[in-house]
Amino acid sequence: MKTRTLPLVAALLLAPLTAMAETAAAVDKGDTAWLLTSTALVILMTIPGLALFYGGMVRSKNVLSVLMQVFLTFCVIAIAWAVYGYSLAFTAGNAFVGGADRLFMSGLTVESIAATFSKGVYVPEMAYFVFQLTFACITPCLIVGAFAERLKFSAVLVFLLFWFTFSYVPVAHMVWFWAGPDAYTDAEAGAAAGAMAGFIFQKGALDFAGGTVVHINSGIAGLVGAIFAGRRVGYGRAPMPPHNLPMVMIGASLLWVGWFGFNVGSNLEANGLAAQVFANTLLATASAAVAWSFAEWIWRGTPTVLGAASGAVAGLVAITPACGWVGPMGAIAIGVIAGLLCLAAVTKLKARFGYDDSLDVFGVHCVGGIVGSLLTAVFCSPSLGGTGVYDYVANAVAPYSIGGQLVAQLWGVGVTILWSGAVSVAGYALVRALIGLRVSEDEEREGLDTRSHGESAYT
Amino acid sequence: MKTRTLPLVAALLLAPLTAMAETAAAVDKGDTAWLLTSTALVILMTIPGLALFYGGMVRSKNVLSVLMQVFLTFCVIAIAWAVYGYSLAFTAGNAFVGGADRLFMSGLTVESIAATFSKGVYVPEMAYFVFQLTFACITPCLIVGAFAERLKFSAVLVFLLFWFTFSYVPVAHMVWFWAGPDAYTDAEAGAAAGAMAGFIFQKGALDFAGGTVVHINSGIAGLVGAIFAGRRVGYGRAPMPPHNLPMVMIGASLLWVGWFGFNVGSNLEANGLAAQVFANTLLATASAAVAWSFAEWIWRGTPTVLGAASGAVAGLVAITPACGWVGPMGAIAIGVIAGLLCLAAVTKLKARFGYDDSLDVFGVHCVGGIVGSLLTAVFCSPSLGGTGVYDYVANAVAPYSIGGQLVAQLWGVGVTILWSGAVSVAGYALVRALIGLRVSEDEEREGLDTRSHGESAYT
Amino acid sequence: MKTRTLPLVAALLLAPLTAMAETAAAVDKGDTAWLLTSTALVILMTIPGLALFYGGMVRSKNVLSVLMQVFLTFCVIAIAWAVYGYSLAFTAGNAFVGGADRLFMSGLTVESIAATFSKGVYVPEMAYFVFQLTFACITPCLIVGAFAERLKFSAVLVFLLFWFTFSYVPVAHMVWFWAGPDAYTDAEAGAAAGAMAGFIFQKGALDFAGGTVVHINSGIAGLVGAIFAGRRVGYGRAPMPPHNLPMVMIGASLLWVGWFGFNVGSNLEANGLAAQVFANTLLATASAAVAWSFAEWIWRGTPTVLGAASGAVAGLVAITPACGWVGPMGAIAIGVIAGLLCLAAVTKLKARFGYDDSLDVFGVHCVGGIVGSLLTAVFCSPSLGGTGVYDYVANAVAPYSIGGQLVAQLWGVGVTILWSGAVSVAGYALVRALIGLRVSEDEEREGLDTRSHGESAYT
Amino acid sequence: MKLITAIIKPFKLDDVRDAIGELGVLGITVTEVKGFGRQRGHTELYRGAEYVVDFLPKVKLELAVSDELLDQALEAIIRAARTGKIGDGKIFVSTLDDVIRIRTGETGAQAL
Amino acid sequence: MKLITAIIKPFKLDDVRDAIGELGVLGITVTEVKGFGRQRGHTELYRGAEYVVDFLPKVKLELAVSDELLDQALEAIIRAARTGKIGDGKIFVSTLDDVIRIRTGETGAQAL
Amino acid sequence: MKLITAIIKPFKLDDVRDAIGELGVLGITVTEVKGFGRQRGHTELYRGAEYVVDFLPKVKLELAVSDELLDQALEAIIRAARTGKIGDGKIFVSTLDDVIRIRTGETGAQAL
Ligand SMILES: Nc1ncnc2c1ncn2[C@@H]1O[C@H](COP(=O)(O)OP(=O)(O)O)[C@@H](O)[C@H]1O
Ligand SMILES: Nc1ncnc2c1ncn2[C@@H]1O[C@H](COP(=O)(O)OP(=O)(O)O)[C@@H](O)[C@H]1O
Ligand SMILES: Nc1ncnc2c1ncn2[C@@H]1O[C@H](COP(=O)(O)OP(=O)(O)O)[C@@H](O)[C@H]1O
Repeated sequence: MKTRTLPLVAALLLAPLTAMAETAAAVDKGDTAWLLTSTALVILMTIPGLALFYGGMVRSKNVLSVLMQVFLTFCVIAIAWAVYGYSLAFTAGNAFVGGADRLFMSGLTVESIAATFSKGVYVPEMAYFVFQLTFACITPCLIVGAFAERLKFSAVLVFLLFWFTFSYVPVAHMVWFWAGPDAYTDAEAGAAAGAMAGFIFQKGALDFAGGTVVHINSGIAGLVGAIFAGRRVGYGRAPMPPHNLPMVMIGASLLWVGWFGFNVGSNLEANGLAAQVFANTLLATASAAVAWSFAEWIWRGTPTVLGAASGAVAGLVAITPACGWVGPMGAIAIGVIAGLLCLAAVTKLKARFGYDDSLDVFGVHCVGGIVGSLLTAVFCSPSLGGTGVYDYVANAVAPYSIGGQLVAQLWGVGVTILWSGAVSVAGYALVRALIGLRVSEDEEREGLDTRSHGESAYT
Repeated sequence: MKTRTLPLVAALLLAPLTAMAETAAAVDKGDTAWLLTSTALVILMTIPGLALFYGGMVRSKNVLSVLMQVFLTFCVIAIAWAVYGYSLAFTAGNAFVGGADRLFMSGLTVESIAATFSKGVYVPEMAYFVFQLTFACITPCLIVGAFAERLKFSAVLVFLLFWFTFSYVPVAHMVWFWAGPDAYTDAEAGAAAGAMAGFIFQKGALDFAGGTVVHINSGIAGLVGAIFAGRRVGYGRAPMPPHNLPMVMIGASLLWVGWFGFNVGSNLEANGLAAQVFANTLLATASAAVAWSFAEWIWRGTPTVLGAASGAVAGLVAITPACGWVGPMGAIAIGVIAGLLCLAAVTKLKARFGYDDSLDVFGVHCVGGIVGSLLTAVFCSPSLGGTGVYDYVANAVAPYSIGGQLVAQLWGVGVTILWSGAVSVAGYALVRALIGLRVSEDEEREGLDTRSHGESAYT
Repeated sequence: MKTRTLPLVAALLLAPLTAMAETAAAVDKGDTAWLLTSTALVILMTIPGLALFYGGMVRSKNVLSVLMQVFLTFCVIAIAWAVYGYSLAFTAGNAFVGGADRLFMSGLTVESIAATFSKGVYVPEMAYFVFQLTFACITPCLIVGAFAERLKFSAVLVFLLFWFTFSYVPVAHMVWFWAGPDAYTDAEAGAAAGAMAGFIFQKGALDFAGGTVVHINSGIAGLVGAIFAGRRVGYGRAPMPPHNLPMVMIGASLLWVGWFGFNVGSNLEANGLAAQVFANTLLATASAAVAWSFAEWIWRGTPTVLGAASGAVAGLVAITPACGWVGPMGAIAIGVIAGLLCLAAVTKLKARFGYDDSLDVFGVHCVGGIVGSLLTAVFCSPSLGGTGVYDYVANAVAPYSIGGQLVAQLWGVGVTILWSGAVSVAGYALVRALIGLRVSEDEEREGLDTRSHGESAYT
Repeated sequence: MKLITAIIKPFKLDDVRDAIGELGVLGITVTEVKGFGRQRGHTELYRGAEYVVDFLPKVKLELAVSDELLDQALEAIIRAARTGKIGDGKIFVSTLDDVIRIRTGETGAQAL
Repeated sequence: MKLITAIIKPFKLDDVRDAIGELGVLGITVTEVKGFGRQRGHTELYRGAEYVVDFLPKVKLELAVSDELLDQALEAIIRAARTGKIGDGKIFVSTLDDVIRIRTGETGAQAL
Repeated sequence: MKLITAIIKPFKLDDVRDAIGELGVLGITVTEVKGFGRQRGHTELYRGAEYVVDFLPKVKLELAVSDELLDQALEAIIRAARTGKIGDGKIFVSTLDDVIRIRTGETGAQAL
């Protein structure tokens, strides 16, 4: 989308995302049904999905601490989203952050409607609000894996709320906020609409369901966290195998199932494209799981369950930004590449630099997110089975250049890395100064469950 | 809704709930899709959700007995619902129980349709039947937690079938049976329609998704059961910690996810209000989980996983009657209040009176249900962000009085407590006389799994 | 459906399943929403559902091997389905196998549409593709249970890919491929359309959601596999109890929940019939669980959790072919009969013949599938509350004969048994010759997890 | 010094611990074990397969005591663990050559 | 009286129990243990991390026998537990000062 | 021959194994146990119910050694297992009448 300037007045007249003027008839109950279903699926993906995926990977003395961190973070961020997150992310403001229109959800009623990606098609804004809430909630939860098994519970909550406010919300605004397709009536209006969109959106970066906003964003915060937190006591000497691999497998499976809500719901409509997003999400994941575990089989002698699960998640991450723009064969290619590269990141990169990213948040989410974001530019190309990019002014698919799109994607990746990295450094430093990051060595040895939460997982 | 008398003939002419005369065109596939999805979600909430939530909380020697009680109760009640439950609850009869029109589901075909809460909008009656079936099934299952770890399996099944027949079915009829919105064509017709509704409905009590029918109803039956059954051997002396807290957490999460079917499905339509019910359900739950675990943190020193999970369930219970009438900020308030009050009930009240409600069915479901039912009257008020109550005759929101509504709610709460209490006393006494309630002390010590079911949970 | 010949040219002119000519307006978003939801549910049913159901039943030293076999088979078959499976199963070819039109999903775009069972009603073909993919994926996974705890991982993957290609794909084509209802404009066109349908479809056999294609098909492959693989070391002497029955119960519950996607999704539309399929699936399952566990109670002294779970699965299997043709009371009858017969198969038949079908794939899926397929003919009868068979030429329900339909059903059952049996024998023999089927006795004793996958499930 | 090894019913653990605690014995080591003896187990049924489970869950206590405390300790254990029903368990007494407290290196009765 | 402590391969448990059952020994106490010895373990791989697991699952049997039964019991255990492969395990024999049956208070050989 | 039974903190297991491995001791048997002693446990809270958990996870090592190796082995264990904090654990030494290797039937010091 090109960006030109337009009198501010006109820009403000465009009803960003919500258009009360439209009649409710523009809302199809089939879309609403799918959006609500998708929202429930994203919740399933977080609790219990992500919680189990992470919980199974830690030692049994820390499983409750991980479950608790994921569960309560989800709850706290949900409230923060209702109070200010949604407003700052999804109402008009500047290119970096939204406005105050929806603070405390004011003005958001059962009648409010939000734009989709098709002209004249709307969904209830309340459904959009709650769907986006689940994205806002899962993203900080992802970070938990990086510093698992050693942080104070209070430090985790405070940091994640800080990071949500200063990194998630603005990045979501930068990548996803736009005026909606109906604003693109002609070239001039399109330019005006473009100018009020988020910064990364304006650069033309594509991110269908959160490769940058969710995965790179949280992956970097994880890496910074792993470094700030330091290694776990005994790391590299004592074995730290997953305490319950079936739990990891349940978690990975629920992540997969829930991810259909995540990716397909992001289409906002229940149409043919939704089905294609579904197929892409399935095929990329399957390919990545096969790639990771077969690579292990060849190089290490056995295909592991943890590898298959990790590969699946890597594939899910990588297809996330791409899923609405690529064809199924492109999705398979993305899955294979992401599976192999994330495996390399998790084994080689981590060993090389010696940081203790407990559950490989960086290696899977950040690396997978970058791989997916860049490959989006490649396989989006109609020449490679992709959809190309739709020009809402011309009402047709625009001419496509892989190189040009790659530059746009690099903007998205780069800005997200820098922004989240900076916010994370500030956040961890602050929390370390205020509360302290780590529990005592004694507590770490005994396990966080009994000491931080006063409970034992299994009796 | 006001209640006036009307010649019985006219009342019978009104097609209660189902209106064959309407054309099938009034059925939107989006609504049907959402209703089917919701139904599947409520099942997920029961099996495995509730089964795991309860199963994880008992000792490992009794986990199978709890799973089995939930699973088979679900199955038995499903059949009873098809044979007579649905007919007695959801066809026209008197103010306390329905009629025989749908015994063995007779006359219920793929063409039958059922009213929603919007005029002229219908859903397939078969979908309504099966959605309501899941409510009928989960409610008796909830009671299982109160007398867990000590009852004979046969006693459990027989009591719950008895209680379903004489408490669930009539209370559902009293609270939810009405003629549907299309019957309210003018004041007179509205009065006639009102007169054929259930007793509590006629009192004007609001219960969107089952605060009275499901939670108070089962909570009282649980309390009576805990008292009738007596305490578990060793109660108060031997530790009885949950044997598997991750299982509790999975259960609580699936309860939450499934509850979106429960509450949002109760809207019967996939529209903006459905989305608001969704948001309310999410926000109240998150707030209650935060409230409960932070209160523990402050008062007891550590925030526990069991506390967060319990808080979430308390929030879910409390928002259930309110979810379609309150705004999101009201939902947050309800969640916080319910979280704190249920915590108090579970710790103080139980200790005070010394009954052994094994898994706190009374403390969470009955107390949470009462809190939610009464707060519905408060936050339903348009002045507090609620929707008010719609007047189908005037086709507009009616003037609202918190005090007036509170009286109506008290009718709902009071009648349910008395009715379910009485039926429960009768039921337990009967079963005790016929079969005996408790297993032998030896069996209780060894565990119900090996002795009542001939199996061990883990090997 | 009667079958007459028609010039081949005309047959090819009929657009099989997909009809580009139709306008997109024929696609209802409510149907699409439900189809996507159903697809996600079938995935949930497989991973983690089936994986847990099976994983919980094996000994703890082999749980990962079972999870891995299910997970990776799912992934591999998904890719095979995209590459060639869908094309060979669901495009026009001959009566036994489809054509090459959709190899690598060529020509399958977001615009492509597929027929439903109602004239003029279409769904996005991409949604149909991915829904059918999940059927293709779960079916080979079912077989895993028959030879669990003893096969080489490579042997499992290679055999299942072989079997998928030569048994699943052609049987799916034979049973389900047809020209869609719009082809049946008049008697002659109907005959032409009939002639291009799959072989078993032409015989008039009814299989709503996969009694033959999925369950008999995989059940036979399981039996042959159990015989080829031979018994586990220590079978019959050493106890081999399920290592984690709560896991089995979670699995069974998720199978049940997911099965609503399987059966109801097969209706392709979110209408009243979908709701009836839902009710049937629920009631048959509940009845079968009650029947199995009460039979155990009477004959063995205790109702078991494994029995209730097994009964539920038996009921699900048996209602699968019938669910769209029978009434709810017929569904209950089918459930009871299937529960009892599968129990007999699993206890008596297996003991009698001494094969080691580890997790009773034959006893539950094949026997349940046969029972369901034959009873479909009985309870489909309008005189027994069934729907009868719709005649798309007459646009009315055709006269119904139980005997005639029974013959058709026997064709379906018989051909599937023979076909899958033959392919299985060939496949196992081939794999045994190429790779060898079993792991070493030492590895089997130690457990497949550590040796084949280099991991321990629990630490 | 003597080592007392007692195999008892699991639900008696707390009672026994309290009983010996009163004697001033400060340490016990507890192991979950399975016992096979006169007490009959139960039958488990998994689909067609029936297994007789005759290994029953028991708890094994080990406590090292000085020779003087031996009799009192034995008595206390017997009193607390007895239900009078079959399966109450056994106590084995054996002689320890030495006891060492790792933290301090103390040996003999000092280390108890 | 003697206490026989045998560390054996888990899958041999049933055979050993049957073998000593034939001698009329009525009680055994079984513990799941991990053994470290000449028998090599395996390598486990979790993403990047490789662990050598050389603690192998073993089963520890304890049975108290009268002096007369000792040799027969040892022979029976050896016969039933031997596979001839490394890792078959060890038997330790030690002396018991006393045995007490909790239920009855009987001591010595009576209590076995 | 002597049987050394050491109750140690779980996270010290690898260190102790390495320390005795260096002495050429080739076998150890390890059991997960719960220990009750001077070291205080923690409190657990489940809704209204508060439990004091004073059984702490410990690891029990058993190793049979020849009389000559006894002192060295004890020293090695103490060195590796000591943290100096309460709860480090105890070592018990007792006499073995005999040791048998099941695989070969060897007895006595040969069998170690
Ligand atoms: N000879 C023995 N050696 C080792 N353990 C024994 C012996 N006899 C009994 N036990 C242990 O004591 C437990 C109780 O023994 P049992 O014969 O069932 O009843 P009782 O103690 O009343 O005689 C057994 O389960 C077993 O663990
Ligand atoms: N000296 C020892 N002290 C205690 N346990 C031992 C000793 N040596 C061996 N074991 C136990 O015996 C098991 C088998 O010993 P191992 O050396 O593997 O084979 P083998 O018994 O054939 O010599 C070990 O796993 C360990 O549990
Ligand atoms: N008399 C005893 N008999 C058996 N085990 C003991 C005895 N005393 C201590 N233990 C074991 O040693 C462990 C450590 O003892 P504890 O008193 O906590 O600290 P310390 O070893 O520093 O004195 C205990 O948890 C228990 O398992």
